[in-house]
Amino acid sequence: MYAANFLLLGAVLFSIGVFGVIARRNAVMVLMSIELILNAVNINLIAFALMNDSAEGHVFALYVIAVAAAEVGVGLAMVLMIYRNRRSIALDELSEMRG
Amino acid sequence: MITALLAQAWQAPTIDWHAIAPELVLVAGINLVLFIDLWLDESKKWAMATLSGMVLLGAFVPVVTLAVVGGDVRDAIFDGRYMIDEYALVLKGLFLLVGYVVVLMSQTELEEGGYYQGEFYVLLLVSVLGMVMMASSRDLLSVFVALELLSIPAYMMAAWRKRDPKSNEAGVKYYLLGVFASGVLLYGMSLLYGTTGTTKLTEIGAALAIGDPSVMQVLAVVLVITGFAFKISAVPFHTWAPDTYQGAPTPVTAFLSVASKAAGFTALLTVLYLGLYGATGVHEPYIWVLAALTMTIGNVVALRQTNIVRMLAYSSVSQGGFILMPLAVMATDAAESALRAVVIYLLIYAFSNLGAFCVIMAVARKTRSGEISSFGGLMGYAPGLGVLMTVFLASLAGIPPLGIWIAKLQSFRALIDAGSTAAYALAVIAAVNTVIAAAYYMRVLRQIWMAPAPDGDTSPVVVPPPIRLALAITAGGTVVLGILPGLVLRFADLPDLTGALGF
Amino acid sequence: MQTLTNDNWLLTVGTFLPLVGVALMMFVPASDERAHKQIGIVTSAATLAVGIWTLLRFDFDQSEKLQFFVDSEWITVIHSNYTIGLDGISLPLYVLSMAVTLLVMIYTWDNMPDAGNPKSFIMLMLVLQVGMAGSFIAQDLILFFVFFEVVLLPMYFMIGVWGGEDRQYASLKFFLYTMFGSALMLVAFLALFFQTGAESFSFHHLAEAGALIDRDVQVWIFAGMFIGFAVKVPMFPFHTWLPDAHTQAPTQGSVILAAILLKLGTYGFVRIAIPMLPQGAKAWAPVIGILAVIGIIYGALGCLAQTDMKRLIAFSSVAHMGFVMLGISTLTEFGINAALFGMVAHGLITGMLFFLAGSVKHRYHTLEINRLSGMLIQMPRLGWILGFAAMASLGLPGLAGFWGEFPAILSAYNPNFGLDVTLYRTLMVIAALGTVLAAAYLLWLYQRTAFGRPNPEFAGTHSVGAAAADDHHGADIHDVTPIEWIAWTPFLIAIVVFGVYPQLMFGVMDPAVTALVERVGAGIP
Amino acid sequence: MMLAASASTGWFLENAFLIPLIPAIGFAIIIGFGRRLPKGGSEVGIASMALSLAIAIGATVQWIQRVGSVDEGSGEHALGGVFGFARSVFPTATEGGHGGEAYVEPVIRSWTWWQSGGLEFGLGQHIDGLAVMLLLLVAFISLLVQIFSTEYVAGDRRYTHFFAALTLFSAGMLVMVLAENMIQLILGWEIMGLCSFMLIGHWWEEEANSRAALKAFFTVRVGDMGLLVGTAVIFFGANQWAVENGSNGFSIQAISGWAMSGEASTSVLFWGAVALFIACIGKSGQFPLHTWLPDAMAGPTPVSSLLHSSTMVVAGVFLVARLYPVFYTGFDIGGTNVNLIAVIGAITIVIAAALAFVQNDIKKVLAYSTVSQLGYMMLGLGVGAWLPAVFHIFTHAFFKCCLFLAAGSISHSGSHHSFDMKKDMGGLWRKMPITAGSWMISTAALCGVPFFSGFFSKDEIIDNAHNNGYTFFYYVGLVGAAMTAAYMTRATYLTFFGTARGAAAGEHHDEHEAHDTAAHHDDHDADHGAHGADHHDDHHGAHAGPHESPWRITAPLVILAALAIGSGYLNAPAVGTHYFTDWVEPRGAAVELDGYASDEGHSEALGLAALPRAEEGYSEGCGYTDPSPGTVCYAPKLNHAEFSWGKAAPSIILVAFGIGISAWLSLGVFGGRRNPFVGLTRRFAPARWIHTLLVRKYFLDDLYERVIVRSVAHPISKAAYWVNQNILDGVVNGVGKSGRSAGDWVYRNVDQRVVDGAVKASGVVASESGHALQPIQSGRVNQYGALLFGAATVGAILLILLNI
Repeated sequence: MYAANFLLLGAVLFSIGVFGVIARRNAVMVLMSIELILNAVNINLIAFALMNDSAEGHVFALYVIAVAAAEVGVGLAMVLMIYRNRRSIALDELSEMRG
Repeated sequence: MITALLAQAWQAPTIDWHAIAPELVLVAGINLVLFIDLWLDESKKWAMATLSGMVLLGAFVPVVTLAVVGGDVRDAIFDGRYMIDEYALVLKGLFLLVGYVVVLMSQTELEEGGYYQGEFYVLLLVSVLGMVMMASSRDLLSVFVALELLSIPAYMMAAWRKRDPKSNEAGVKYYLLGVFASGVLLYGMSLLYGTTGTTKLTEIGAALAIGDPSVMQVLAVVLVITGFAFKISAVPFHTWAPDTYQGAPTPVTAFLSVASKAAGFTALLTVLYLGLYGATGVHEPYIWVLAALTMTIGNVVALRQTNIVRMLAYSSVSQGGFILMPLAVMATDAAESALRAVVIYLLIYAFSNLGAFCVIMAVARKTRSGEISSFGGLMGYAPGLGVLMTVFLASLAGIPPLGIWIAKLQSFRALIDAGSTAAYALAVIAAVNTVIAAAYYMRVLRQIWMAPAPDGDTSPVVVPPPIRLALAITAGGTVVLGILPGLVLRFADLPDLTGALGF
Repeated sequence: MQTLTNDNWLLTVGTFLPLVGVALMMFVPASDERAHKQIGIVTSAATLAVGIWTLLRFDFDQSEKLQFFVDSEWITVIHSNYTIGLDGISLPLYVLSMAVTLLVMIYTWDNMPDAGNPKSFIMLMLVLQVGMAGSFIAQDLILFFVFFEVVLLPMYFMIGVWGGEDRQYASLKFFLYTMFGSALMLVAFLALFFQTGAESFSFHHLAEAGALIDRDVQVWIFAGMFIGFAVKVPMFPFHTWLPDAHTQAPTQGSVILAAILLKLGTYGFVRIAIPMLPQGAKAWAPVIGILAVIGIIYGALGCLAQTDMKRLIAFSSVAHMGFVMLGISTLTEFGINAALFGMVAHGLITGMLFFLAGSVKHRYHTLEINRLSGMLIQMPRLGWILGFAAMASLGLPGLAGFWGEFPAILSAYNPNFGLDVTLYRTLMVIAALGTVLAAAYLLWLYQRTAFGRPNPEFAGTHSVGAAAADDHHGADIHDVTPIEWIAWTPFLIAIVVFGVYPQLMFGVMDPAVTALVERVGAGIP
Repeated sequence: MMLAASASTGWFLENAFLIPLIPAIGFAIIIGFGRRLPKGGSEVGIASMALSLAIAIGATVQWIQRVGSVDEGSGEHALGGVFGFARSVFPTATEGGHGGEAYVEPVIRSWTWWQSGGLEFGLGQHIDGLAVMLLLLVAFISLLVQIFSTEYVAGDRRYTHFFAALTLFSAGMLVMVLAENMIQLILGWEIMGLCSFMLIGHWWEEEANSRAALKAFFTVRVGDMGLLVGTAVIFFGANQWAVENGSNGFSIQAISGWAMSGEASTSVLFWGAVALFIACIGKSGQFPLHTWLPDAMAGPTPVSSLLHSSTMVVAGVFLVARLYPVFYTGFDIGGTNVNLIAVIGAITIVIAAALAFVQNDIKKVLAYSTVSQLGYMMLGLGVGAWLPAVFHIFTHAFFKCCLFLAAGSISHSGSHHSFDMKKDMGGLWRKMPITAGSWMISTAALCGVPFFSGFFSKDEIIDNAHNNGYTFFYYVGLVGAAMTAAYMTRATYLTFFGTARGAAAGEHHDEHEAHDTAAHHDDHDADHGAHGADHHDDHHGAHAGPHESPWRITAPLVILAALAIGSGYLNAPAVGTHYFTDWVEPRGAAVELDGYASDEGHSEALGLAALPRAEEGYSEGCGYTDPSPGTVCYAPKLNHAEFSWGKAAPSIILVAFGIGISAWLSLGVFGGRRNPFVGLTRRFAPARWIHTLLVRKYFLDDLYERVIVRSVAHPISKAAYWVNQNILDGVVNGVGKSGRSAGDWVYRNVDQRVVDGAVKASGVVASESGHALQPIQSGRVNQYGALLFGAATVGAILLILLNI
């Protein structure tokens, strides 16, 4: 019962994250949205670990947290780089290559 | 639950050091490179390339010894979640070789571009390490970790030309979409884990094989495949690829279009064959559509490109479609030939595509242009490069007796082996697509053979030695594998992976 | 299947020998054009020598058996072997390909196309030769496919680099058409293999197993092969690449294209599609017959519409290959024999016509029929040869062309295996009409170009007292050169010899064809 | 009961294949080395023809012996002249002797030429009376024509080529004549077609000539379609029967046997015969494909004479005669009184004869006369008068050849290379007595004047038509005979009588200069070559006026003129000779089948081992009843009308009438002695209008011409000519033109637009769809993300729906 609620929470978070990725033009906001998605996954994993009574979910979640940290590190570095080159972090300006 | 865990007596697993030697060599090498880079004078940074190359070749040694020793049951290590079977070894060898060629390609590019060298090679090595691990991963978790390990350095490498806005754009797009796709993948994985109660692929497979899949399972399968489809730039998840390929430094593009794609396919293969085979009704149509779309759209858009790298990017998208094609029938009797077809395709495609990028680099050093028209008159002033490019592109177009024909043949073979109507339909679509593909490859060849040199500049092209070596490896591979495909087809006889499934 | 394995090194050597020349040429600088031409001639002469030795060693009493048979491992995983052999069906074409290559090489000696670079040109021709010879000896579907495709690129470059004004378009068209055909053909090959569950891709395995599969399946598989081969032949409506390719190709390219490459398609029908899929062949035969006859009439009408000599000859190929296909579509020994003969005859005759067109172009710098006239006055020998070739082409008895045409028409009267007699008889009459049209366009061409008085714009060298300076056009106009004689005489002799004594070829082919039709018959319930 | 008759044979008969082979080799020698020979190759041509003639004579002699030996062996006196008339349907047919005559086995030899489907097809000889007769005829005429040509085309630029082509032409005809099978027959047939192309277009510098050559070849080729189809039809019809009897369906002997066997399907025979007859129409210039023949006069005169006498145009007649069993049973000639062959023949006779009236070109008169005479031959074959028709080939060859050569002689020495009777001839008989004499003898023969050869052959045809019940055609034949007499008289008058005009009077027309200037503005070589034959002025002085030709021209004329009389007596019932019938006619007697199939294999001489035997009960007759089992017929048994002067009278009278009326008209119209405008007989001159009133008498003549000729003859023949030139020729030209424009249209609209267009369009579609898809690649990350997730969502929803 509880687990189902957690799953719902995960789904909502995931949706919010997806919406953020699609809708936001600000690179940092997009990064944050992705974090939301990853956390939704984490919630799912933990919830399932509870439901299934296995440790794998926990381990998985830990890995996800670690990886997410690394990803955000890289991501922020990139955002900084863009900012340095363009003085802007609006993503829709990043469309030099197309077609 | 945790108490239960603790209650288990801690028992140190017996580790087969030989089996994981390639990874260990790589890890050691990465550290070595990192360490030496700190102490190396700027003027001697070229040595980093050599060193990295040696690390990759060093890691190749245990792959070979493992293959030679063979026979041993090595799937026991890590509880069957990390296996060293022939399938893994073949792909490990592929990744290491591709890594080596990319190192050769990068050397001059980095030196002349004045980019950071030491760091680049470290990242490259790390990414290769991720791929090498991917080949052995048999668990959702290890697949995920390997995937991130190979991806994150790649994001950075794509943006390596720091001051070039195109490179920035390439890196950011790749990064954002990559991470987003990872999120989707992970969400799917979490659902998969939740509905089957395990992350071990074989167990997932066993669980899925029982009865019809639930809604959540369907969703999980779709999301997981979507995540990998991004990695292999299948349409409609390919959008990042052209932009990134065009913006990234050429060696990185080559790396992404070959190694990264191959790694994505490796993951997809493993997951499909071990985990999702039971959900035939879900992944077969999905992959069928993806394959058809990928090859068709990749091709028709490639027809319109004027930039050669971008054209090759789309070409690589469409090649992805061909590689994907046999997987649409993997749940039938043709499972084995489908698996073989994908592996063969990945192997041979690596040679031809890398070779094409090598030529592009060599020519671009002179012309300073990425336009197809800059290849005009190449046969006149650099016949060697012209012939090589002809060989690579003809191979990509699937013309015997050059490399990829046998791969394409295998793909068709798998489809027709399956024999269903859907399979035949896909085969016909693919047949038509080979023609469209030929059209744009021929466009480049036309420039090379038939057009005059732009601005009448017919000074010879200087090809630096590392690229010469890279060209020799790729051209040799393309031609030899085309004429004697038996050399690699043997590797694709993969009883370990499929044997586990009872195919 | 019975095979003879004596001298089995011969075919491999004969097929791959040109590659030795290619390898040699790689080490000779491109500037030494003479050396390249020499290597080219020597290599192809050596190849032909092997071919002639093959001819001598061939056991003509057992021409229905595969001789010089080799069956060694190649791609074991996919059950494809290096299986090669030669029987009466392939022998003439195999040797013809070698002979034509040599003569074309000789012709190249002082007729290098304008784009220059004999090194690449000759290397490509040698590679082409490997593909052509290989296609005729392959006895394994995959091996055949590989050789079949090998010819693609060299031809593409020959047309595209050394061709005429519109060469890039023409070459691409050629390439894509053929590519399209062969892609579907490959699908069909694989389908055949899997549907039959044959032991290997070897022809005889497939022929044994192919007959056993379901009729509907055969029909579908045949459709795939049909497209692949029909494009190559080319049959209406897949022919549109041909006039462009022929017209734009350099003379050498046109000759090889006409003499050998087109034959790969018809050969494929005879060797692969029909024996392996008897019921499919029977189902498709009327379609092939109808398209063939449409091709005959259509090609002839196309010829009548042309103003360019070379294009006219190109269109005539469509018509002539129509006769070949008509013969094949009857599924009779008679028809298939005629088709095989027609393949060789068309190769010789149309090859010769393309040589002539090339030489005319070389001299007049134009092939506009309206501007050419009085060739017989300016170049009597060349004019005579043109007349001879035209007569041969319109199927004059006593010359080779007749034996491809007449028996093909004849065979349509009584098609085999219960094919619709009324339909075929109608086709026969229409095809006979095609012979009249053939006479019309060829004689029209000949009358316009060879008869009459030379166009004043080309009369330069002959007008007494006219300053050479004001008419430089005429300066190039001279009669047949020694090199041309060397290159052409074998063609002319062969046209006469095969025309006068067709048994030379029929005798070789007939037992093989009879055996083939018997096999087909066994496969049709 | 017949005993086995021993048929004698001999070296010449067995090696008759040498007859065409020698000229063929001669051709190769002339082509290869002719230019280097002292006489430019003509000596080779003549020598080869002479050698052929020698062998042909030998073969003839031996054939006659063979016939004799068979007849002796069969206990019959072959020359007894009693013929079996098996059917009493026709009142004039009488039941003949009971013995009949044994079939004379032809001398057949064959060598493997090609094989297909396990059958071997031969190349060989089929020597019977017909073949022997034509071999002799062709070799003889060819030889004479070649001798004539050495003078006539002396100095021609392509002298060597001319002889090469002539020699090959004869070889082609000879190959056809002794063809053992249909393929060989086609071979000879087409070689002739090729050579006619080369010869008619010999002076190809003029476009008219090359067009005529093209037209000839093409028109004949239209007919050849029928030959191909007919051969195919007959082959498959006969093959089974033939194979059972040890041969194949191409063998002429086998086809004959099959056609007479009664096992042949009637429809196969009928359609086969129709198809083959179409070929004959084209080749033998029958209506409606005769238009090429007059145009073919563009060739040098010796060519015309060769083509129109013994070769080329008689090939069609020969084909019908050769495969007579097929036509006989196919058209049921014995059982009806109208059939295609007879109809076409009859139309041709009348049409062509009418056309001959309005020609001013002497060669065209002869050309139309040839067409008309060919019509007679066809008519003869069509009404079952095989022998008279073949005999007409024989006699016609001599007198027609003679006429052409005479015309050539006139143009050569009398009219300064003009063939225009009205402009450049007249009164030549004094200047050229030998030419005139031989011309007139031949004309008499052609007209069918009694005791000249044509009478014996033509009258027999007409007589037999009546005898066999083809009454209508009998009348057509009579009318034709009168017309022939009339137009030939007109031509004779214009040429040899009346006043000398134009060149014949020694004038040198400006028109000729104009005609030749085309040649002059070119370089010397070409000019001399192209018109050398017409212009060797040096040869007979500076227009010394008409004079007799040198011996190389007159000798052939004299010989031919002699034969134009003499040849008829080989088979002149009026004087009781019937050698020709005995020697040439195949006998419609049944033969035991075993005799046909040779155990020795096909390459052996079939006829030599076989002993033909006539069967009991033959009197029922081949062609009337099927041969009894185990026997075979190779020829139908035909009726022969018995000659009587009474029956010949109508035709004699009509001929006389034709000659008379024509002579009278000609004298009046062209030759009025009191006419002061003799020099202006070119009636189109406006001068005539001024002087009309002065010349009352001529006005009357003119009236005659207008009233009779113009209102009767002219409208008809003009109309015919108009039809000919505009409709028939128009059809031929129109077919050519519409073929071209159809080709044009198809090429432009179908090929380039539809077929090619579809391909191009698919390329454009691919490329454009690529273009259309490019906006998806907007470059914006968010949209990419949306696409990624959107696609995954759609996929997920669809798959969930699919799976749940």
